[in-house]
Amino acid sequence: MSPFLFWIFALLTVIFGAAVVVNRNPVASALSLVVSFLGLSALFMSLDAYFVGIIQVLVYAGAVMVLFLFIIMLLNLRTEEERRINWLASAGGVAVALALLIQIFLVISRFEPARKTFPPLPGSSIDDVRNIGALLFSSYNLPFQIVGVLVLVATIGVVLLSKREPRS
Amino acid sequence: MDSFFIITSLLKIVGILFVVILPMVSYAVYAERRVSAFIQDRLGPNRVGPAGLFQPIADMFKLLLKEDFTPRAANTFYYWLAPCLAVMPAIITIAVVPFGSTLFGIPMVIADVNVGILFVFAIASLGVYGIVIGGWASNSKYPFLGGIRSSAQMLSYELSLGLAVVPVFLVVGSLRLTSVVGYQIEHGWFIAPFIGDLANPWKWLLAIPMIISFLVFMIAMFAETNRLPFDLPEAEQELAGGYNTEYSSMKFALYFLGEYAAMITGSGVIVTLFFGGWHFPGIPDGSHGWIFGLINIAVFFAKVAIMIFFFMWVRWTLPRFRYDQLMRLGWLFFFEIALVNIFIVAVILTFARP
Amino acid sequence: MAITVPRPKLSWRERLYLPAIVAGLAITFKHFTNMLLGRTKVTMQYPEQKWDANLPDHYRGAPALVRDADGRVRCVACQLCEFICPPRAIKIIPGEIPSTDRFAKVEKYPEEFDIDMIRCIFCGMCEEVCPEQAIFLRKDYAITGFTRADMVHDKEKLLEIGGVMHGVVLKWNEKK
Amino acid sequence: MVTLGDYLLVSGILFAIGFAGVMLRRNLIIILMSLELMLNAANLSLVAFSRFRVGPNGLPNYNAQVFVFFIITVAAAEVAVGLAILVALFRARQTTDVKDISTLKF
Repeated sequence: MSPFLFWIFALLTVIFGAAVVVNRNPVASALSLVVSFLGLSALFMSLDAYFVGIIQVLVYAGAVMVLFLFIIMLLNLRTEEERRINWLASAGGVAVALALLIQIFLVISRFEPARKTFPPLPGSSIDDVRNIGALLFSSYNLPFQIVGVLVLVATIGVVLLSKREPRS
Repeated sequence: MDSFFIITSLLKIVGILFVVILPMVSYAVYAERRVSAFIQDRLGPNRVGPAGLFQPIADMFKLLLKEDFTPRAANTFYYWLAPCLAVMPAIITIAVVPFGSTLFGIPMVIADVNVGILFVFAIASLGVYGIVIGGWASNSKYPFLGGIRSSAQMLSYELSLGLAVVPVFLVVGSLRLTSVVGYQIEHGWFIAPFIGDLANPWKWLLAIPMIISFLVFMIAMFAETNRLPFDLPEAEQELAGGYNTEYSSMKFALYFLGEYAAMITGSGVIVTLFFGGWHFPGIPDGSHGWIFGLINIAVFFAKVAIMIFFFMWVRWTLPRFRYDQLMRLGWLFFFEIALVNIFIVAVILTFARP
Repeated sequence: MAITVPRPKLSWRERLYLPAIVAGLAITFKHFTNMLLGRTKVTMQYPEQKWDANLPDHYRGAPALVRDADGRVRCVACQLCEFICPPRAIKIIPGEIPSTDRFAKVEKYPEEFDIDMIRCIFCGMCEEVCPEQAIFLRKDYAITGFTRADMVHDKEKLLEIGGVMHGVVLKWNEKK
Repeated sequence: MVTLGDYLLVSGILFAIGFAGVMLRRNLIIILMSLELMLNAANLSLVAFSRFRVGPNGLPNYNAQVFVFFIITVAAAEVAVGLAILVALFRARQTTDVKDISTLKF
């Protein structure tokens, strides 16, 4: 993938990711997150991870964010009214986040392989779906089953949680 | 990635979009009106041009010249964004559908990716944003209800949609849509086992779960494209048009365009998965001459047209489902059927690969 | 009082709905093919085909004023129609006939007689109430115009639609 | 050319943004979204490493992508549960602000 496209999608991801945090309107936040995820999916595909990239769109943009929007609209969460901002707490939060960012910067700059480019792949059309599937059902069979049980438990939990208590 | 590839890809995109899909959308609207009229013993639009064939052009002018009205209470930015979001996914989906064999040695598919069907689902699932955002941004009751309904409906039916095609890929062994077509050319269409080698009994056995799979997929596709038995987001009688109530002029037309484009691409996917794509028994593929390549494309779109007719036929026959019925049907009926169907196919495949 | 309607118990075949759906599809397809083959009788194609020849004598179309055999407007501006008109579509400005005139004993004539065809509901009450048989509902029904002003029929227009009505009306009989 | 570090940088920035969101915002739904952002930042670096570590057969190391698959699955379940809790909370308290629900007892 050309650097030009990489930077476009990287900027898209980061800017809309920041918009999630900055926006006061929850719907705008959710939509920014969708765009950010789409950019991220493009980055995945630039790493020849087509399956992961498309699953990202399918699960996050297609299902999770629709759920978010559904809840936002159902609860009718409007733009938050301007509350008195606790400047000290906000500054603290920003400072911690910035510290984390600087830390990550430093780690990456010290990390030797980070300056290397990606090695070339043998063919342009590798079947990553088949490879991931084979791995999933052989080496990671047990975790896969456990995740299945987890999703089942989550489903039951969600049904129980969102069930209205009968008015007595 | 040479310039030849880029130029042919661009030609394919422009050709398929502006020469085939967009005219097909406008004529699908015309066909819908004619078919509905014929089913109801009327004549339908027959004034503009011979047999009313220029009606789409007249419609277009009418919609372009109408007042483009934005409600005062609407959230303007999202109100404008939503119709665009409704059209885009429907059109992008066609990129992975093989609409022909080869023409002058160029494969007639815009992007032959190895996650083909997942791409279709992923992009199709983005279509709901146009409706939800449109309903929300209108800041009006009925559109809002339409948008909410739409999001819940999409979430429920996406599952059946995805699970219904798993049997196909169990048999084919690849998510690539061209492989699906290739398999069907070799072994006969999934839904019609009488095409291809007749003697194989496993193929006949496999056809039963395939037909179930086809039915579930098609019904989920009805829900996904908001066509009539499941058109709860727009429900004219109860929601006064649903999510597009507040839209007028070209923005309304874009919603319309999106709905019909989704119908066309959905039909294209159904044809590719279950009806052998561009294949028709007896017609060789494009490597035997460009004329056959063109015939293959024509065969594909003829199949799509038949599928679209079926969509319309169902729309003007069946009444709309109630919302709770729709949910029950999606979660308690089709979901289970699709799961059991996968199991059946897996069992068949374990004992014999046809 | 609310009445609870018992829902019918469905057998499992009915609950499957598929036979009913297929039957419904078959019915609509039959209609579709019948239409394609031209076996369905469709409605009249209006601007090309018209029903005019078959309109009954008592058809209530656009109201019109008539003249008598002498070419005189029959209306005497009594304003009964203006009074009776339910949507108040009729506006009459009466004028006095000069005493030198041959018909001086009639006394009044309509100086202006407007019927607003946007308001007119073709009820025929003006025709019924008219003591002079001066206003009739004719068989025109396609009243069109580009402006609101076009849709107001004035006296000339009404007389043009109405034409001449032959027959004796006692009022102008000099011997009376 | 794009290096591994570039991807890690994007991933790091994204993670920091998500972290800042969790720290700064008080709307529960935004906090959930920020959590998603952090998870996805992790996904990005996992995929980048997967592509970077080409195995002896010349293919990317798919173990990491399997992890990403698991993360996405678990995250989806987490969002569902989180939103269900949010709805239950909203029914009880008519608020999604974390400041208003600091008491342990309802």
